[in-house]
Amino acid sequence: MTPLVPLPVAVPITVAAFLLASGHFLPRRVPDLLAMATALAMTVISAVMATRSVSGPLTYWFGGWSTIGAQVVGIRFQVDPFGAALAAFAGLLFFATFIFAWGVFEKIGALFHVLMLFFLAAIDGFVLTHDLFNLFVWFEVMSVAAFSLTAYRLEASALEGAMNFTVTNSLASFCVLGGIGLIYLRVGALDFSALSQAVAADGGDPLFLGSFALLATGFLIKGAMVPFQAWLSDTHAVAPSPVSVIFSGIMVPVGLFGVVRLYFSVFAGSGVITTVLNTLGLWIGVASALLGGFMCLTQRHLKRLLAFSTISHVGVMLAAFAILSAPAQAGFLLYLLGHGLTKGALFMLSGLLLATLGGIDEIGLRGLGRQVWPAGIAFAVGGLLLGGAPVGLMDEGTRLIDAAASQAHRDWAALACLLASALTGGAVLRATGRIFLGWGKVAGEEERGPSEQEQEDANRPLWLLLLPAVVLLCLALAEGGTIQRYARLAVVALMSPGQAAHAPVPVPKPPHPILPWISTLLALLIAAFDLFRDRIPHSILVTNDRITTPLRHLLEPMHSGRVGDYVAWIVAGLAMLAIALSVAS
Amino acid sequence: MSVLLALLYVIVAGTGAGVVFSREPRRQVLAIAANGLALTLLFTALQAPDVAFSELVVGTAATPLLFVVVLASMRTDQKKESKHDVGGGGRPADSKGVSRCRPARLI
Amino acid sequence: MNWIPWLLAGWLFFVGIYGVISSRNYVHLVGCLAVVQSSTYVLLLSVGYRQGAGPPIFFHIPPGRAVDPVVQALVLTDIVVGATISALLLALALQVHKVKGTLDPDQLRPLRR
Amino acid sequence: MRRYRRLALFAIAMLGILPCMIGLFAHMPRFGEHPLPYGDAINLNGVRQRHVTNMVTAVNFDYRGVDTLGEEIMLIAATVGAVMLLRGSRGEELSARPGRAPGRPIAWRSTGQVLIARLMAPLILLFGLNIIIHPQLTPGGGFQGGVIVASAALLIWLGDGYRPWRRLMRSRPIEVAEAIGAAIYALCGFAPMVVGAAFLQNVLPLGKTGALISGGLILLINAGVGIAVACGFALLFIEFLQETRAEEEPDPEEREA
Repeated sequence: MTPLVPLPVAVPITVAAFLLASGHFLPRRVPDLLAMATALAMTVISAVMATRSVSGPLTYWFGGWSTIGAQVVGIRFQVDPFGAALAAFAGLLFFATFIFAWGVFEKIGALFHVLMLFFLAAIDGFVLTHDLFNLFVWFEVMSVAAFSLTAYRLEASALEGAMNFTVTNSLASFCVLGGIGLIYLRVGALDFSALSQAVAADGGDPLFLGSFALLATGFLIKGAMVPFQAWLSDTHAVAPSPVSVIFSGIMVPVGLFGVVRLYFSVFAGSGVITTVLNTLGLWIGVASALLGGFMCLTQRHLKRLLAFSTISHVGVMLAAFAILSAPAQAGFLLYLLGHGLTKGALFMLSGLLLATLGGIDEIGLRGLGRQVWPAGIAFAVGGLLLGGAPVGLMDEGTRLIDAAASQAHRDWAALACLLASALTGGAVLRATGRIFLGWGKVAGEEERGPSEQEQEDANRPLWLLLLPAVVLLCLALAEGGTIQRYARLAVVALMSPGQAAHAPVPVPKPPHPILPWISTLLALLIAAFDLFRDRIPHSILVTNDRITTPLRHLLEPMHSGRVGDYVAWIVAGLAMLAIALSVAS
Repeated sequence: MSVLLALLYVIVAGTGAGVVFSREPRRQVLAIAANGLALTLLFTALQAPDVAFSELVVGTAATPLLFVVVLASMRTDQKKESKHDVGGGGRPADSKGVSRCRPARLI
Repeated sequence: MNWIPWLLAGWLFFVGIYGVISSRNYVHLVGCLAVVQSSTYVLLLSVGYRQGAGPPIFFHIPPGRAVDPVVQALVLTDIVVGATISALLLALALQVHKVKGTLDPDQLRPLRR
Repeated sequence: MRRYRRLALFAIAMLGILPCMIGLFAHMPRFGEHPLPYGDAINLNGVRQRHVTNMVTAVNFDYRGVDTLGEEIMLIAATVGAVMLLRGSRGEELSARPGRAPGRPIAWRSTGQVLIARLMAPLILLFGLNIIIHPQLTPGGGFQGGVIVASAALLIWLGDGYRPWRRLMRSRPIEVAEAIGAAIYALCGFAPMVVGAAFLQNVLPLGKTGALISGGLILLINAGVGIAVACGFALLFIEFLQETRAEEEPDPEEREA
């Protein structure tokens, strides 16, 4: 038992408790520095565990309890390369966010840091644990810390966004707890290994299926997948931008990772569940990718736009997972990392706009971005990366996913994901062109922006705002070869829990190298289409409207901002899963 | 399963529904307390004294108290609200604000 | 008879959700959410129940057959935490009321676009 | 979405869920008659291994101690969030003037009320403390006792009014104490690691079964939880009750009236 394992959870909690106790008495910058140091230390520790666990999982029994007879009575963390990599990534993202948030939350003293450190501890616990109820505990800590961070601005929209977030995600917790109850009823254990043995023995047991339906609903709510996605855009749009960075960069993908972890550690033995994931899961992923991409394009509030693009990209991740083959999971990890870095940077940049220009409305800011042109370059790079440009981690992931998709004869899914990337990339590029270059005048619309005052404190120099975003983008652009190899190693241990990752899974036949270029080109075209409407023949515009208007009328009511609607959709999603599972069995 | 246990389950079903269907918040507070009490009894019958105790202090005391306090402060708040709003157009009618941020035709 | 516990848990879960969906008042909604939550407690404790066994407390009796202490431990902490989450929601509702003067979710609309 | 459409969506979804639920119930084991291996393992060995007689406590603070650490963190995060929200708009200042709904008479406290509250407050406080310190033997513990202790303090408000209560309940020290409660738990986790044991391993002497001082680390952790819960709820009560107060300076127009 290496004593490193409990640290990613225990240290942030301890530091947070210290900050909560002493926050009022410490000099102003101490909480900032302490939080940064903690996040960095956790990154390093997780990275060390990530390399060490390649030769076999690092198991840690809390409280020294393991088993009585054959019955597991304690809680263990079982560190596998996949989970440890996610923990390291979470630490890194928190570190960058603490730099970005330097001095922003002075009004509430150290409370921001306290909640963020709880958040970090929860994410680390969530990805490392090997116990179902413990997974739920960290899931809920994550939620509660996030609830508290959302409503910081106390504006009407922030409060309502936080309300929707809290209600939907509390329901997610209840669903997970219900699922735990059902599986405990059959197995009488909470340790993943015991559960997976039981599931493997009788994969068609309705209790397991019911349990999976509830658990998956819970995690898919957090992962913001169709039809559970509506809370995300409200929440991300109104949360303070440092918090949005964490939400989009790590919290939502980690919610989805909950399904991944549960499937491979517990439910992989059930043929019914495998079938359902392989079909319905794939559809949900593709639907989320396309819906997110389309809605993204219709937004003018920049953070809301980015929020929808998160739905889209997490949808791509779900589609990748639902292919269920090993290379697809490697692609999942790479895509998650690349997306988190890129999206984190983009949220930071929109925070920069909020701080320096005092607005977030794409049309209202038209041309104003010239004052902060370096941010424009970074924005464009982020847009290109989201759009599928053939460079960096996200592209590395996309290629693996595409290859795995065509191997599994799911080329249509890969193509749909390509379209989704092009849509989101196009939307971000359009915003870049409009804000930083002043293109795409929309006469008479400037005044119709969101009326609420949203400015964030501009008490930081521009370079300090820009630096973390640029660093994240550089990381996202990094040559992905080593990480790709690591990801292919990590999936071995992910897919057969408890095993060492001996050799990386082979790379399947790569897709045609022109695909990423098509995606990028498409993104640029979409952006150009919106920016240069006045030069496009009228007949094309009319045709475009004829296609998009019904779609908008169909999709917009789903995101009405009323919590009742969202919950109704959640029940509909649960029904969908339940029906699919009972049909498949 | 004993008759007592079955009866308690049925009572909880009733009180739970009572919470949902008492639409008037002040009446709902009573329903919440009643539901907490019913759950306490059920948990006791399920041989879970610890949980029953927890439910007793939280469900019948702390939570209803918070609800009462919130409702009380909203009532005092309403007074301030109406005072500020004299001639101000009224805040609840903020639906105007919604129409203000009408979408641009971006697609 | 055997269905009663499970039926009740399901009933509380969905009746609470119905309340959330149809609620016209945030304070009422928080109460409904608590009902949904109580359904999970009922489910877990019913799962841990054992016919004719006593509570898992061996102060007066020797250790032996009793109901499941694990689910009780899980539920016990969650009840207290659930109350604080209700408090958080109530605080949100209170602020919404202050800012907007109404509590009807249907009259409020978060930032669109 | 229109209201009726939303309800229709819910109804349709329920039509899908209900048959699945019934199918599920048909396969449920008989109520109260299925094996519970985890619970049995604890019930049969808990007393011998931990020297405590309440198995729920053993699970909470020992076998599954990390879960409870997470739950405590959750509680603190939620209270911090609620406090932040409520304070955000008005700051921390203390005001003694009760807010009043229009047209409501002011009810004065009767002597009897004051007397009962003053008598009951220490009794309930003692009861709460008693609950906090006995989880190793009988039902109770930091979670339940903490709430009771926080409620006991409320009786001062009922009996003597808001200002004496607030004079006693300063939010700053309570916040610090809440954090210390969490820190105790985390440090109890780290301390065993110093001597080479696992995080949260109960390395203290376990004491005699049935005695007040038994269970080793369980007692310390439980005390930490008790402090955190009591202070967390006290903070919630303070901030929520503060909401019922009017602003310190009455508006000029109201003073005229």
